[in-house]
Amino acid sequence: MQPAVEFRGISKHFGAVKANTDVSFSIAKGAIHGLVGENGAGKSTLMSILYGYYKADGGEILLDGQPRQIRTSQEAIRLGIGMVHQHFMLVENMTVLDNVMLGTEGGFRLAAHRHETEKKLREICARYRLDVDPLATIHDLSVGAQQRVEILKQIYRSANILILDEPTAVLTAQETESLFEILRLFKEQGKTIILITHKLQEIKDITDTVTVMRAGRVIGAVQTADTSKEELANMMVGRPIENNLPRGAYKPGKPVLEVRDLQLKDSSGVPLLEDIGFTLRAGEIVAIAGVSGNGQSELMEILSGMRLPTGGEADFEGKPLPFNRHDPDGLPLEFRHLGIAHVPEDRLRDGVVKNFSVMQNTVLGYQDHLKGAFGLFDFKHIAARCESLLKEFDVRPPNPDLRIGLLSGGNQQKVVIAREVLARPKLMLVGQPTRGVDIGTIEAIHTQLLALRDAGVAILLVSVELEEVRALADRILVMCGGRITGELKIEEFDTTRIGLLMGGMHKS
Amino acid sequence: MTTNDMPRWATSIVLPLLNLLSALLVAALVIYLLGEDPVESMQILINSAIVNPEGLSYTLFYASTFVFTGLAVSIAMQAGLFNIGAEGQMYFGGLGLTVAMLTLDASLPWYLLIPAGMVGAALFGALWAFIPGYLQAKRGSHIVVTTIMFNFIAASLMNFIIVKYLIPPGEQNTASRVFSDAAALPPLNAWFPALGDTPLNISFFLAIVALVIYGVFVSRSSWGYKLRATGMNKHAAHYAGVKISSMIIVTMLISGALAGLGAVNSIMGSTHYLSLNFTAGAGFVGIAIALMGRQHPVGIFLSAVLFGALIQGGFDLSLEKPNIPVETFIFIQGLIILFCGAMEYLYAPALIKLIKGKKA
Amino acid sequence: AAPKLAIVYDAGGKFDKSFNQSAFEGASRFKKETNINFIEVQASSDTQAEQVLRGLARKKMDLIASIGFAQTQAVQKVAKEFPNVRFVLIDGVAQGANVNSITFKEEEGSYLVGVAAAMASKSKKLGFIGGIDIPLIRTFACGYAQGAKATDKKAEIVQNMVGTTAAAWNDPAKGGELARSQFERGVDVVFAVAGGSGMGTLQMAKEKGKLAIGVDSNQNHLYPGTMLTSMVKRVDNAVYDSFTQVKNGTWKAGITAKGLKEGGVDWALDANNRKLITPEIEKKVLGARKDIIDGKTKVIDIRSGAACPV
Amino acid sequence: MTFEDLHLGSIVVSTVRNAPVLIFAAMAGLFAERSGVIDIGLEGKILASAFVSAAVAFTTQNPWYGILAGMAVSIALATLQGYVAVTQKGNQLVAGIAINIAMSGLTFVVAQYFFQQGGRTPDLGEARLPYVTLPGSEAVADVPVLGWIWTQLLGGHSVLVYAAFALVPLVHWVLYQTRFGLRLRACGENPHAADAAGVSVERTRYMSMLIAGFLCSFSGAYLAIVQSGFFLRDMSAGAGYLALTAMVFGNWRPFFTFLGCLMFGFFTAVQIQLEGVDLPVVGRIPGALIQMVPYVVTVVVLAGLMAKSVAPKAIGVPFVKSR
Ligand SMILES: Nc1ncnc2c1ncn2[C@@H]1O[C@H](COP(=O)(O)OP(=O)(O)OP(=O)(O)O)[C@@H](O)[C@H]1O
Ligand SMILES: Nc1ncnc2c1ncn2[C@@H]1O[C@H](COP(=O)(O)OP(=O)(O)OP(=O)(O)O)[C@@H](O)[C@H]1O
Ligand SMILES: [Mg+2]
Ligand SMILES: [Mg+2]
Repeated sequence: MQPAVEFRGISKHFGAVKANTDVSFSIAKGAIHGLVGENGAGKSTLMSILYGYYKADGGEILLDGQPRQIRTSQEAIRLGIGMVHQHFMLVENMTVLDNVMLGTEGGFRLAAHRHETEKKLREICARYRLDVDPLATIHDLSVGAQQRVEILKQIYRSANILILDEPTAVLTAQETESLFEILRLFKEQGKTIILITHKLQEIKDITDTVTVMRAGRVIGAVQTADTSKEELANMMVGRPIENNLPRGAYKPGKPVLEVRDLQLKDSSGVPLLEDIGFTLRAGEIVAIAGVSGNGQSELMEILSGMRLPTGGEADFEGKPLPFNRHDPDGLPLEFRHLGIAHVPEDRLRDGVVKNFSVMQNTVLGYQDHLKGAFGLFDFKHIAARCESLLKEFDVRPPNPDLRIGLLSGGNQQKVVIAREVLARPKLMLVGQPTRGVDIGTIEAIHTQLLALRDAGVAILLVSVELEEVRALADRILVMCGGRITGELKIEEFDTTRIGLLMGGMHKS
Repeated sequence: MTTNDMPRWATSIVLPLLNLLSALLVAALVIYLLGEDPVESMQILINSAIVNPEGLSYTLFYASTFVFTGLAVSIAMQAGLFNIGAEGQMYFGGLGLTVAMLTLDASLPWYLLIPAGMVGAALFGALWAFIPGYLQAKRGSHIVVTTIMFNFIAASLMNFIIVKYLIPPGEQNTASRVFSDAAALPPLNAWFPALGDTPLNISFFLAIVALVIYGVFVSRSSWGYKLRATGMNKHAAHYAGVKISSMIIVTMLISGALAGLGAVNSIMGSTHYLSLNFTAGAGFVGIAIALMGRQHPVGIFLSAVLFGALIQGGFDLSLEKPNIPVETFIFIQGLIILFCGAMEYLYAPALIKLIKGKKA
Repeated sequence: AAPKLAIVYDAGGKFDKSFNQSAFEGASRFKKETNINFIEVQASSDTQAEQVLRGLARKKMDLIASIGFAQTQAVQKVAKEFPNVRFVLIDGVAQGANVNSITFKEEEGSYLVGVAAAMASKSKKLGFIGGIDIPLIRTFACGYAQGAKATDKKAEIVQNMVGTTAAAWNDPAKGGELARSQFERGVDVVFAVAGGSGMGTLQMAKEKGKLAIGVDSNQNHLYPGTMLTSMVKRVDNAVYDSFTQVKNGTWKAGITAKGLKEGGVDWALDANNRKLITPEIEKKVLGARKDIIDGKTKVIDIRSGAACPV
Repeated sequence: MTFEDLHLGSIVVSTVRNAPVLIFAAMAGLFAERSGVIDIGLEGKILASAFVSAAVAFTTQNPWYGILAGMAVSIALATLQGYVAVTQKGNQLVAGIAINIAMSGLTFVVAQYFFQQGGRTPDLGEARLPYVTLPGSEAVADVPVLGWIWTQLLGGHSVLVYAAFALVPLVHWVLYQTRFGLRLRACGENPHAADAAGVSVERTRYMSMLIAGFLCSFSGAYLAIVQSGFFLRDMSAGAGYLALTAMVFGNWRPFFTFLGCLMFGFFTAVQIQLEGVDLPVVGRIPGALIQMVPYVVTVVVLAGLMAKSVAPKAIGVPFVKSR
């Protein structure tokens, strides 16, 4: 049978970077094909070429055996290719309906088609059990729901070849499972699916075949059934990946953070956090598990000084954190001076300034520590500090003058974590440290966090990945609906129980 | 295609020159259509703006004012604030300076008067920028709109104040009285007689000092770092502990103060009195300079000199060639801003090809 | 040899529909009659005025005519540096043994048109539209009001200014809008002293069938039928005379204030407004004119520090 | 001061008459900015179209030719802005400001070259747009309220006034109810999303700029061949900036922007009426100070009533295919 998609010798470079070098492989019709590789391996670039977003320097693409010129996204769409991008391609202030209609309006007057489109969307939602309200506005939706809108868009357009670039990075286990349900339905309908993910379990779970890329080249293409996670990891990174990282004995020290009765209401009085209380000790990692959007982000923001609670208090090393003020302007700096470091969940929004160089970003938040006479920086010192940081945390490429926006997400994340670790904090707040990060980098980040714990730092970790929670935590708090619904020791780790608590079942 | 593919000399020298040339080419065409010889006209222009020491001196005199207004707009831009109000702030700065002079010029020696004038100008300029800054920081009122409005308001207010309080009785001229000689900034021709009888004065050096301080603080200080972080990513700046609203207010205060200082050269360096609409658009020119100069001190300096040269050279040229009205140079200013500021990479593709072709 | 003459306009430029333009016309008349050329320059700022005056003085001009009060300080300064160059300053007073300052008694001419306006008005509501609220414009307004009130105690003056920046002299739309608004308030004669903006006023009067009064030069020809008259300010004569005096060697420095008596200001009566000026109006205006010239009527000049009496 | 002194009728009519210059320009700006292109060059386009329409109307003695010519020039300038924003990926603010400055100079130079009247065009005389007299005007003219409404408020304006007011719902419709409007808004909010959905960001932005140029030309034409009857240097006198203000004020939405335009027209009219009038409490406000009424009101309203204005997200950012 003709393969649905065939890449032949695709090459693409950006300046000096060779993103794709002579990439050739093919995907059978009706298959779910996995594409894996380290951050920056060239997966997204290749898919962008297929989708007409970038133009390849060389090589050709065959669809159903026909060589095709795909110069624009329009052409790709016409050829039945759909793509769910790594970063959502949604217009935030428009409704789901308008987002779906965009590009497939059906005629000049929207009103003429709005109604029938809405009806069709509702039908699709029902058939695929997608929980989306067509009339909701995007910015009111959770990430999971936004993801569903992206899928909805593709179903509506009845794409035959569907590219999914890291669709699961922001999804919960349940959401991922229902996405996979849909993908299986697609497969039954004879559609071809290309799935990019960093989670090898997912590759095992759903794909038929898998291609591994490294540094722009295809390293191998295998039948999923014939391989194992370990083997794939080995192919990707070029070395075996250690699953059980070494860690010192659990010896919790003095309480570092004591949270009592913390409350947060939004501007319209809806409670976001209620009665949050817990204690965090030196030398332990406490993980907060839960479906995203249940108050974890808000809690982290409060504890890092980015946001003020509407009630309750928290003691840091026995002294209350100064929550009694009008606005949180400048508060994050005060907290940092106390010894609280923060790796923010949304690194591109909060954690880095994309247009600053890597070196400039290593200063973010510590600008006042690093200033000398007249408030001027000692650039020699900063450069040396940055260089050692890049080396120690294996940031690639280790070029301090590169705009950080040009680094891969994983490497950006390493810079942020390195910066915060370097501050020798007493308390480290870490939000979603490995979202969208490849397994090699995950290993590196986890190693760093464990080393920090062993050095006696108290770490509060928020993660939606239970794998990650299991790998790092000493104790686990589960949050649901703005409350803490349960607490477990790591020895008591039990996916089912945690799942119940995440769903709001109280400790009983 | 990116300019990363090009060597530095190409992006920072060749491209701007090509763009400048294109603007001048269009200008030459217009001059030709007006019935004059473009080559000769350009010669006159360059000669009287740059080559002739007296002309150069005028060019630098105008540039000194423009450096301040350009800096005013630039520093606000660094924080992501588009301050269109430099005109009004400079106008108001002129009032501060004048108030200081009218009360002090009889009693203080020059070395105290000049700082007093500068303080007055900076203070009033800052004051006029404070309200838009405050409203942006605390109420979220769009700074572009409020500063435009404040230009209009300043014009009305100054009109009122000058006519009602500052015109000496019996005088026609809509201007304050002339300050005492002690209030005059020392002109540079005292040291360089070749400059001729021109108003170029020590504020040229003050402008250079301001540029250096600006350059150092924006790119090497912790405050400048916070400033730029605020301009590029407010969320990250908040995360970094920047007090965003006070940052906005302080930046606008500095911006206004710089615009106000623009009045020092115009008034204490040349006319020695405050007159209606003395700013003559210098605040708006500051916007063009900030944009063209990329908010970089060297860029600001070069743009300021270029604009000064156009005013001086254009003025001289229109004297010699009555067919070319001074307004032609307003048009040419626009062209230069367009080519050098907005279409800076017009020739990049061709240039890249050329460079690559040579190498191959 | 022919004298070397120069004329320096202020920021308004030589086509400002006001005193610069009038000066240009005077100089042109001189040139036509004598074939003696003159240099023209526009100084856009006070700094440039000084630069230009100095440049011209260095070229050993015989006479430099500076138009507009904005050049006062520049003339004073440069005249001191070049005692051998002669200067004429129009509309301002500068000190110097080589400066002739010529000002105009705008209040007297405005008084006359105020009289005419009050006579011609049916509603007895008179309009005044000025460019910017500055002493010169207030002088016009106050003279106008004095004339009107002297003619009819009940006459009411509605006054508007176009704006506060240089744009106020170039905003005919606003000039027209102000006139329209005044008409809607019952005004039926309007006096426009607003340079280019005044053009909008005169035009609006034409459109609405109301009367308008022009300023500076005789603007009666613009809209015959609705132009009641113009308050002419003979800057052209001042320039023409100065040039002639230099040519004949009779030029003298000093300070001259030109009123009705000296022919500096006047009202305009010509074929274009003949029909609108009834014999009664004409008689009344000529009477007022005579009284002023004879000194029987004193028109207050607010620039001397007096408040406007009406 | 009595109620009579306020001349409310006159203020309302004056508001209606003053608004079109701002409405056309603000609606033009709306198209540009909602598609993601900052249009600070409204002022220059108004000025250029005012000059060209006056010059051509005078030369041909036909106002409609004038309007067409003004349109051509305004569209050309908008296309230049589009070229900078879309093709060159240059700085849109710079382009706009450059156009404003260049046009301020060029219109003078060309006008001076052709007409020798100091950057003014000759009077249009009969070549102006006529005023519309509604049928039956004569009959109702003397009826107290109705007469005023029919002849002054509704009738007696140029066609362009009606066009301006009709434009607002039209713009609203195009923006929110058509395919083009949907794509345009998407390009202004998230061009990457639009692109991924198969919409050509380039084409949409160019189209929007064409429309912006087209609409803006009427602003200039209204100024020159309706309100003034000639062109005078710099006659736009800041109208472009005020239109921009109205748009920001209206949060980039047609009806609120329209309200912003009316607000300026209204307070300008009020200010005219207040000059020289003795007010209760404050007394007579000096002429120079009264000029600032509309601007002070704007600031106060912006500071007091309005929520934060939300510009289209992608505004001013060139669309480059990479993150
Ligand atoms: N627009 C671009 N401009 C310049 N270089 C780029 C661009 N896009 C990608 N690259 C380069 O191409 C390489 C491959 O990037 P690509 O996005 O394909 O990686 P990826 O495999 O999708 O990584 P990830 O797992 O992090 O998503 C990167 O190393 C990067 O340096
Ligand atoms: N404009 C660009 N220029 C150069 N490289 C780029 C550009 N955009 C992306 N890249 C590179 O492409 C690669 C992948 O980019 P991408 O944004 O997909 O990163 P990522 O690791 O997947 O991060 P994320 O966590 O956001 O998913 C990175 O190596 C990044 O540096
Ligand atoms: Mg990717
Ligand atoms: Mg990724």
